[in-house]
Amino acid sequence: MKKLINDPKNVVNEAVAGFAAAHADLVRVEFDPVFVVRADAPVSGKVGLVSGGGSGHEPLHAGFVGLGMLDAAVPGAVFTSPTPDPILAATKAVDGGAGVLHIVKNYTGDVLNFETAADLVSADGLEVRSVVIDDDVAVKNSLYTAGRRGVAGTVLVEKIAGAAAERGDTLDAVAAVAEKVIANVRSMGVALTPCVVPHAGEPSFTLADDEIEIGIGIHGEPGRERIKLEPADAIVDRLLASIVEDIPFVAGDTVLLFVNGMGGTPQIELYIVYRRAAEVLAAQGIEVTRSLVGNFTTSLEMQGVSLSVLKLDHELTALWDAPVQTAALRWGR
Amino acid sequence: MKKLINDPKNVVNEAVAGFAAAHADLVRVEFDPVFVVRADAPVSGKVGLVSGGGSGHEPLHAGFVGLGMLDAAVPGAVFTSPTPDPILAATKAVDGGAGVLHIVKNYTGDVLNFETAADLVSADGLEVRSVVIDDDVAVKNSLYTAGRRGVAGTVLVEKIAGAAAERGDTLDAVAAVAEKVIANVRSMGVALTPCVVPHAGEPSFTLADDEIEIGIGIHGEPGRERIKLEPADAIVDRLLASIVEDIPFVAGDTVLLFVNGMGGTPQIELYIVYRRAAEVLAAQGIEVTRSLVGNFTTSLEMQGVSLSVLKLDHELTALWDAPVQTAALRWGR
Amino acid sequence: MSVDVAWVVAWMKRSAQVISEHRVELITLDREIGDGDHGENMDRGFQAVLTKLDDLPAAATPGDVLKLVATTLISTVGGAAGPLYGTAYLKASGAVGAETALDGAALVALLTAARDGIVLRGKAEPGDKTMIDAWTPAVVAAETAQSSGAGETEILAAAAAAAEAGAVATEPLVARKGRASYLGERAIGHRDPGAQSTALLLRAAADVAAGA
Amino acid sequence: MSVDVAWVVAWMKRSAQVISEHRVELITLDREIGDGDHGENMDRGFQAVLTKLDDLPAAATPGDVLKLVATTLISTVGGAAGPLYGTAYLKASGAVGAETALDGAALVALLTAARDGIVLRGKAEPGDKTMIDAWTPAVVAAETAQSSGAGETEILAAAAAAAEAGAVATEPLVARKGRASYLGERAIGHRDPGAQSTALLLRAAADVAAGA
Ligand SMILES: Nc1ncnc2c1ncn2[C@@H]1O[C@H](COP(=O)(O)OP(=O)(O)O)[C@@H](O)[C@H]1O
Ligand SMILES: Nc1ncnc2c1ncn2[C@@H]1O[C@H](COP(=O)(O)OP(=O)(O)O)[C@@H](O)[C@H]1O
Ligand SMILES: [Mg+2]
Ligand SMILES: [Mg+2]
Ligand SMILES: [Mg+2]
Ligand SMILES: [Mg+2]
Repeated sequence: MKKLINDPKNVVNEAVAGFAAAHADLVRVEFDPVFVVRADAPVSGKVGLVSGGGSGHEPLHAGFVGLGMLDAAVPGAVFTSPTPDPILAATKAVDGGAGVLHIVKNYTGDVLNFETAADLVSADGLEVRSVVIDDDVAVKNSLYTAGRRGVAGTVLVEKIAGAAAERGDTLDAVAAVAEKVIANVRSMGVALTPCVVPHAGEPSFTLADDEIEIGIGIHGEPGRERIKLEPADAIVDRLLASIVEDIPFVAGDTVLLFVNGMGGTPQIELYIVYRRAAEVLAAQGIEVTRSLVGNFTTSLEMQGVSLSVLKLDHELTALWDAPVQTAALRWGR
Repeated sequence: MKKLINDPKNVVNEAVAGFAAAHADLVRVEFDPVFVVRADAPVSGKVGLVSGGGSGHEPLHAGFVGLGMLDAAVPGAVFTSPTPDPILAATKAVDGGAGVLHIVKNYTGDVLNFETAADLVSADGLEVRSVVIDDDVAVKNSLYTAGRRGVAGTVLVEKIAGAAAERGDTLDAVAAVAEKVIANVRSMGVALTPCVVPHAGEPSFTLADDEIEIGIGIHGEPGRERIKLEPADAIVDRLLASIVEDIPFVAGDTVLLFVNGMGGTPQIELYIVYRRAAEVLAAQGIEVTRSLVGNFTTSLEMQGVSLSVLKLDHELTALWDAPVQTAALRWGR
Repeated sequence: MSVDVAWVVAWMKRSAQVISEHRVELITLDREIGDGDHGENMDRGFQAVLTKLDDLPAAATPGDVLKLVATTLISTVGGAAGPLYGTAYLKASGAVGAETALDGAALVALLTAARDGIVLRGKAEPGDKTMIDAWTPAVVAAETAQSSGAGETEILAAAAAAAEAGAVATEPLVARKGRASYLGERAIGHRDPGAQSTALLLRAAADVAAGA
Repeated sequence: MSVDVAWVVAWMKRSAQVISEHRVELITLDREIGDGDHGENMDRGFQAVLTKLDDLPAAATPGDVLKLVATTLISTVGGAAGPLYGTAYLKASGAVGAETALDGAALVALLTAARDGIVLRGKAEPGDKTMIDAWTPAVVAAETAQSSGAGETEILAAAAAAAEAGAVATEPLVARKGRASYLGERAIGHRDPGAQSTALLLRAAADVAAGA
C-alpha cells in the first residue's frame, strides 16, 4: 500500500483539517465530533441540508458544503458511516429554524446511523426529514438484498435539493425535490482496479490484468459480473443499457449526463467515456442538455467510472443551473 | 495496461470530442488540425492566450479554456508536444487584433514547436510573444541540462495572465504579468506510482512497493532521487524545503499554496498534504492567503502530488480572484 | 466466577482483547464480501469501551455496564455494526433490569433481548448471512441448556459453541442483508464477518464465566 | 543504385519501414530515460511521409523529396524530434539544391547540413547524449571516406557505421540536452533514443544505396 498519509488512524481528521484550512472562505469545521458546515451556518429561515457517510468518496460530501448545496457534511471513518453523534451535532449546527433534511445513501450503516440521529434530533424538538438515495442499477432491488445502493447520483440530489433550499422552499418541498431527483436518476459503474482502505492495507478485491468489475460499488464491493477488459465504448454501452432500460429513459427525454471518475481515472478517459455515452443517448433520441464530468463520488484511488443519467424537466434544470459555491462545484458565484 | 480507451491512436481525438460535447457552452473544437478555442473566439480587442503541450496532463490545457483564462489549447499526442500546424491555426483563431501570447512549458519539444509556429505566425504579420515556464525546482537550472521543467505552476500563469488579458492589458503587459508569475512560482513533485502511456502499454518507470520518486516530472521522467516511502508529512517537508529555499520565500511573504494531484491521487490525500504544507509555511512566517487543491496538472493515472508556491502581491491576488469560467476552474461567473 | 457485574466488566474487557486480536481476521472477512472495515470498526468501539469502563461508578449493576457499552459502541463504531451491536447491548441492559446477579433465566433473557434488538433494527432473518445467524442459534442453545437445568457457565458455553457453529454455517449462504447481499452467489464460501465477531464476543462471555 | 531521386525515395520508404520495425525498441529506450514516445512519434511521422511520397510530381529532385519529408515530419512528429529531424531534412534539401544526381561531395554536404540544422535548433554539442552523437561521427566518417576517394555507396556505409557506433557510444554518457538531462547520473547505461533512430535512418540510406 502506497499512500500519502501519516498514521492511518488520523487520515480523516488530517484531511478534514486540510480541507478546512484550504477552504476557510466556504466552510467551518468541528472536530469533536467531526463535521463540516457552511461558514455562515445556520442560515436563518433556510432548510438545512445534511449529508454524510464513510470517508474515501471525496469530494463527496464535504466538497459540496456551501451556498446552494449542503449545509453540513459528516464524514465517517474510511468507508464507514458516521455514528449518530456527529450527525446530531451537525444537524443542530445547521438548523436555521426551517427544519433539516438528511440526505442518506442507501447502505445499512448509513440508514441506521442517520435513523438514530434523526430520532435523537426529533426528541430535541427539531424538525427533521430524511431521503434515501438508491440510484445504482447494478443491484437488483428486491426483498433479497439490502436494496439498491446510493452512488454518484447523490451529487445531483445534493445540488438540486440544495438549490431548492436556497430559494426558500419549505422542508416538505425540499424533500419532495430530492425525492423527485431520486426517482429520476439511475447510475452504474465499473472498476478497472481495486482500492486500498488505509487501515486494511490490502486491496479490497483483486482483478486480473485483463479483468474488470461491472457494477462495482463505491466501497469496492464487487458488482454484477466480472468480465474481460473491453474497449471503452463497449463498456459504456453495457453500463448505459442497464441504466436506460431501468426507468426507462425514452426518446424525447431531456437528461443530464454525469460521467463520474472513481478517483484514479485520468480525465482523458472520462471524456472518452462521455463522448460515447452522449452519442449513444443521442442515437436513442434522448437529448443531453446538461453534463457533469469529473471525479465527484470516488472510491479512494480506484480506477473506473460510473455513469449517471437524470431525467430533467424545467424545474430540475433551473435548480441545476442555480448558483452553487462549494469547494468541488461552483458556478454563478 | 488497463485503460478506458478504444484504439490508443484515437485517445486524444476522442477525448477532445468528448470534452467539446460536454462543454459546448464554453468551447469550440477543431479537428484538422486539433485545437480547442473559447466558444466566443476571437474576442475582439483582447490579447489572445494560447497554450498547449502533450496530452495526458488534463485538465491542462483544454480545461482552462474560457473567459478569464486561455483562448485556445493545443493538445499534442500523449506526452508529445503538438506540431507547429495546430499552434499556428489556434493562434490565428484567437487573434482579436491585440496580438497573441504563447504560454510554453520548458521542454525542448514544446519550445521548438512553439518557436516554429511563432515564426510562421509572425511571417503572417500577426503579433505574437512567448513566455516559457520553468517552475520545477527538482531540476537544477544549469548549462548542463535542458533547464528547469514547466510543471503545475503553469495553471497559475494561465489563470493570472488570462485575467490580465481579460481586463484589457496590452500584449506587452500580459506577457509582463505572465513573466512575473513565472519569476515568483516554484514547484516540486513526488510520484508513488508510475503512469502508462497508452501507445507504450508499459509503465514509464518502475518503483518497488516501498519506493517513491522525489522530483518526478509530469511525463513520468524520473526525478531527483528515489527514496523509501515516508509518512506524508516527511514527504511534504522535503518538497517544501526545496521550494522555499529556491526563490527564497521568506517570513512576511504572502503566498498562494497549490497542492496538485498527479491524476491518480485520492483527494483525501491531497488535503492531508495541504494541511502539512500550510502548517510548515505558517511556522516560517509565510502567510498562505490563497489556495488551490486538486488534480490540475496530471500525468495520466500516476499517484503522487506536487506542491507549488506563488509569491503574491496585490496585483497578482486581484488577478487570481478575477472571474474565470472554464471547465476546470470557475468562479465569479 | 459468579455472573455479576464483575463478570460483565470482565466480559467486556475480554471482548476488547479478542476483537483486537482478531482485528485483521475480521477486516479480511469483510474485505472478501463487504468493505473491509468490520475489524477496524469493532476494535475502535471496544477500545473506547475499555476507556469508559474505568469511569464506572462503584455501584454499577450489570445493566448499567451493558448500557454504557451500548452507548459507547453506538457513538464510536459506525457502519452497520455500530447501531446493531449498540441496540443489542441496549436491549440486553433493559432485559436484566437492576439485577445484580444474573441467573440462567436472566442470561437467556439477556441473549434473547440482544438478538431481538438486532432483528428490530436490521430486519434480518435467520439464513440471511448476518450476525443473526450466530445470535439465533446461541439464543436457542442457551434456552435449551437452561431448560435442561444447566448452570450459568454451561449456558454461556452452549451459547458460545452455537454461535461459533452458526458463524461457520454462514459460509455456504447467499446474503440477503447488508453489503454482502450485493454479491449474490459470489458470497458463497465466505464467512459473514458480523457472525464471526458475534461468535468471538459470546466465546469471551463463556470463557470469562468459566474462569478461563 | 545510383544516388538520385529514386534513391532518396527508396531511402525514405526504407526509413519508414525500419522505424516501424523498431518502433517498440525506440519507445523502450525513451521510456528508460525520457517519456516513452520517440518510437511512436517517428513512426507516425514516417507513415505520413509514406503517404505523401505517393503524390510526388514526376519531375521531383532529391531536394524536393527532402523538403517534402521535412515539412511532413515537422507537421506530424511533434516533440523534440519533430522540429529537429524536420530542420535536418530541410537544411539537407537546401544543401543539395536542384541537383538530380548526388555525388560524394553532395552527400557529405547533405549530411553536414542536416547535422548543422539540428545543432542550430537544439544547440547540442557532441557528448551531450543526443542524436548529434550519431550525426557528428557520421558526418566525419563521410568526409573522411569521400576525401580518401570512396564512392557514394561506401560514403553512406561509412556514415551508417559511424552513426551506429555513435549511438552505442551514448550509453555511458550523462545527458546535457533533452529530457534525459533531468536524470543526471541515472542516464548512464542507457542509449539515447534519438541517436538510435539516427543510426537506423542512416543505415537505411546506406542499405538502399548498396541495393540491400
Ligand atoms: N440488516 C442486518 N441485520 C443484521 N446484521 C447485519 C445487517 N446488515 C449488516 N449486518 C452485519 O453487519 C456486518 C458488517 O458490519 P460492518 O462491516 O462493521 O458494517 P458495514 O457493512 O457498514 O461496513 C455484517 O457482516 C453483518 O453481520
Ligand atoms: N537539444 C537537442 N539537440 C539534439 N537532439 C535532441 C535535443 N533534445 C532532444 N534531442 C533528441 O530528441 C530525442 C527525443 O525525441 P522524442 O522522444 O521524440 O521527443 P521528446 O523528448 O519531446 O519526447 C532524444 O533522444 C535526443 O536524441
Ligand atoms: Mg463500512
Ligand atoms: Mg515527448
Ligand atoms: Mg464493513
Ligand atoms: Mg520522448
